[in-house]
Amino acid sequence: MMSDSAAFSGATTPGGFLLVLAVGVPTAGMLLSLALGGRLAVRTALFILPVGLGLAFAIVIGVWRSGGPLVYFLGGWAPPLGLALRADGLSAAMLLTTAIVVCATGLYARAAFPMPPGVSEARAPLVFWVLLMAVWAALNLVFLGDDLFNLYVALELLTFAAVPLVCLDGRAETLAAALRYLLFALLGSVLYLLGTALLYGGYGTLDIFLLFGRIRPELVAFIAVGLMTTGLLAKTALFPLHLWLPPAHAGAPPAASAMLSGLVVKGSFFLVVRLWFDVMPWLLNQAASQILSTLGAGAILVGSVLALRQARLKLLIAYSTIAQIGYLFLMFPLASGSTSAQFGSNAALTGGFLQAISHAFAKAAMFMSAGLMAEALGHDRIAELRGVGQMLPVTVFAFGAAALSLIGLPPSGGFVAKWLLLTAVITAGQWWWALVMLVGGLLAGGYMFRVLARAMANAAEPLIPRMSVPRSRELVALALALCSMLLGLIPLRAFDLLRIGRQHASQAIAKSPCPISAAPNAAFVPLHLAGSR
Amino acid sequence: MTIASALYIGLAVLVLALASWTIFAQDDYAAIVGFVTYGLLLSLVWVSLSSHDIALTEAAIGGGVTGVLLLGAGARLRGAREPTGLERPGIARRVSAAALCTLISVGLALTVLILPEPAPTLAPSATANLAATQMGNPVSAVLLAYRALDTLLESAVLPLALIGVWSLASDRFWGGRPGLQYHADREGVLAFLAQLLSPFGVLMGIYMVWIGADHPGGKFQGGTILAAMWILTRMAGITDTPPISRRWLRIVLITGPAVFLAIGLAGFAIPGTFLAYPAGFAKPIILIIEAAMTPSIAATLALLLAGPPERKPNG
Amino acid sequence: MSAATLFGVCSAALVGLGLYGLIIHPQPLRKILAFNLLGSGVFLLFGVIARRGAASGLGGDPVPQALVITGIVVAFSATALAVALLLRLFHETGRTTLNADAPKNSSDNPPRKSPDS
Amino acid sequence: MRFILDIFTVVLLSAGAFFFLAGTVGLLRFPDTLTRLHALTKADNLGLGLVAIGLLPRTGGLYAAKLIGVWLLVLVASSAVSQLIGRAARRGTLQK
Repeated sequence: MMSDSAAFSGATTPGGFLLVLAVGVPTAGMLLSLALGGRLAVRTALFILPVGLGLAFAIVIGVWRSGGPLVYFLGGWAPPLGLALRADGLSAAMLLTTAIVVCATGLYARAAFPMPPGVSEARAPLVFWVLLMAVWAALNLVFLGDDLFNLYVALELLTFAAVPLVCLDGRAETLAAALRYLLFALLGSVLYLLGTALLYGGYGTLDIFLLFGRIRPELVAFIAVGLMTTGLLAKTALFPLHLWLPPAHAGAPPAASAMLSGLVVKGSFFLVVRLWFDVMPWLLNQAASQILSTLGAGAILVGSVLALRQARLKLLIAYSTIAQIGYLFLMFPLASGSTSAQFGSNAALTGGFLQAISHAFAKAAMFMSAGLMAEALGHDRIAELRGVGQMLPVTVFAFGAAALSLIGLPPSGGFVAKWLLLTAVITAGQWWWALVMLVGGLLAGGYMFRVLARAMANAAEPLIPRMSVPRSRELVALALALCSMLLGLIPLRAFDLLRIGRQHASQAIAKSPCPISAAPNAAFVPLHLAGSR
Repeated sequence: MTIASALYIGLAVLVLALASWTIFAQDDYAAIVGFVTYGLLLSLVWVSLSSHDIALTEAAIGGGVTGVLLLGAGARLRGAREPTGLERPGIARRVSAAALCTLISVGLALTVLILPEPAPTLAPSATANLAATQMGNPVSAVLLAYRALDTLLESAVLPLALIGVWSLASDRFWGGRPGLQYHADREGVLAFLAQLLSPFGVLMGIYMVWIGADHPGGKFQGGTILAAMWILTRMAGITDTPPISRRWLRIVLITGPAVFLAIGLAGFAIPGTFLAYPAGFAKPIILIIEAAMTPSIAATLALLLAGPPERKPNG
Repeated sequence: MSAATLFGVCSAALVGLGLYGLIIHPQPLRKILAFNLLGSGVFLLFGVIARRGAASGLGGDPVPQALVITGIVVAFSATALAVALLLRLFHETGRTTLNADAPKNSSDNPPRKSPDS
Repeated sequence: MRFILDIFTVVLLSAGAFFFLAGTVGLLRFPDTLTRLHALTKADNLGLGLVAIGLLPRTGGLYAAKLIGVWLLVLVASSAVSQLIGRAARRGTLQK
């Protein structure tokens, strides 16, 4: 055991305590909100928001400055006996994304879920604010956890926090959607747990970093990763396990949908990446990775076509989530690359994560603006959106900006993400994925145009909003949409962040036991030199 | 074949038979009863795998409280219409599902049979570090020292699930008492049983928490027994669930995780690490955590069982 | 055949049974039961792995044993949430099934107010 | 002495097992709730009691007290539950 501990790269690093706080602060917020109740619950949550945002920034800066992962051994017990938290570049980026979206959701929801006057406490607001904190704590743990069972607990926390958000309005349809979501999610976690058991039985540790050193390509590992991946895909709603998503995401209140669609599905996606890229990177060279991207391609096509056929705005956005999740899985076979393992892996992984992050901002912005339109119009039927552009110009502009990013038009985060994925496609010589991306982009353009064309059209007579929409809420949606756009303007060099703390894994891809062309692998091809900008 | 292995085989056959009953029985209620029996037999399986801590947990939570929960649900759903022919899966679906599941079972069984020998284990390092935790029960040491974060989060999962259950109340009952009211005869048999049994139960629950540090037992098992006693007295009409808006109730619910988190954070100061206990004080601190968590666990379990508020706050 | 091997095979069978029930039963209540069965199969597998790792005078590896205790409590919470959802759904609609077909395509949905806060 | 105690244990345990078996057969075979209940109480009270007494010589002190305690608690619980089931059966609120 001692040799393992010694091999573990370093012990607790300076700044590691930030990781504990990133999980602990929202957890404390959740408990306090529940205990205080009423107006104090809302105030507690609003107080926690900036603190958590500051912590996320601090972690990003810490990872960037040190150039390596931040690690914390809990209770001073080293894995495999103890648990560790670890933030590499991927975790840091996801933490910051989550913090921004959660804070925006909090600001947006202040008007949607205030404690009503005259009563000390009402159901929906209390539940919303407590669960907002819980979703945040669970996601942070998903991004920071380094132990597969600890991550199981995080996944369950995430499920328990997400499901009640779906049926917050208590209508029969949303209750059915929530129950279906819960059953899918539970099946997913139990399959994940089954794989975890096999890995422990085979290798005697659940720590990701230690497993990476011990795991070998053999039956136990294959069955375990197969079960775990299937379980996680059910939670991520990758085609064909996507049936639960549209009614759940479309039925939830807009503030909740923004989190569910933008963030929650990314939690289980993140764990798939951890498994395939960090625990057994050699798997990426196998045919198995083609299965994942085939499912991804199926999701892009099916999701987009179904989105085109929706009559209601929120359902359209939900189906578009299914399509956009598909892009995330295209990166798996590309990451191994056929000519230059290093570069292929970097471009694909960076592209995939940029897609995840820009989708988080864009989708949250989209659900928020759709919510505002529905509030003002009293419905969200796409056919009757005419005139909403005059009534709520800022909202429609936010929706349009987010749509640009989803379609992948420049200048936007979505564009850079898809461009990086295309680069990886070409490097890897797997041109057929480029075709899928092209068709997906056209379809996305089609369904977004359907909405925008109607929304921008002038109504015969100016519409009168049913409810006044406060400008502050419109601005929150706009800010998120702009975040998604701005990602496209950041110099690519900044995305080197995503590679911090991953050198061990990319070397393993190159030294994979499976035959890949043995290109002399230049130890380091900086992304910003390889890219054309 | 030794007597022991004959017993094990008999036990395995019984467990599988009851599991099949649970899945294939026509009547929902019969399936649930099958499941409860299955849970009790499963705790015997845990004993034969020398996992006494789990045997207690399985009997208390897996079979016991889950059983009560499902029986209650079955009773309230009774009289619902049966699924129509369209909703029942067709023969093709059944066959393909059966084929898939058989495949998975066989693959899993094969994997279990070829697991490496000798098995990798953390038992040596768990015992080697036991002295530092001042505990005698290695399972408790894992739960409260080595993997304390798991337990801390799990204690946060419980109130979270409870909020989820409460969120299903209808708005007008928010703040009210969970569950239906039991109008029981105070002179009746149930009241007699509740009055006679609950002191023993409370004693046993506390005892189980107390010995948990050194012997099989602990806060989850003990907390479940306490919860069961509360449920019993509630069914007898002696006690009632408190309105969920009560501040004291909320505080009881979060005390466990909050104390655990606070002690964890205090670890930053002494001895300098989150969730580490100062040398020499590990045992008293762990006992404080257990003592704080037990009422929270008991209350949360009992309220999870009671369901969302169904009565007006003042009713 | 040792107890660990025997119950290892048993746990594989339980997983298969639970999965089958979860797939084919149309009623959520039966799905919840099947989920619990599936979960207990997984926990049993952990127990078997713990038993195989018996060393240093312990009857089993305490780490997987502790994981199972955590897992059982989490599974109970999940069951409680699912049951509460099911009962509320039944209360609202009188239905005890989820229609198994794909989610209603909105194009044939009657227009209605969107669920907004 | 040891031998006599062993015989004592074996005899009482066998008798206990017999009552459990008889009770179970009765539970499965008897026609209605009340007669089934009758069969069940044999297993619960008599069977368990015999097993507990049979095991007494093998333990001592606190453990013996615990064994007796288990039996007494089961007696109390099963008699109360039987009452409840019987009452429900008379009111006809049970299935079948």
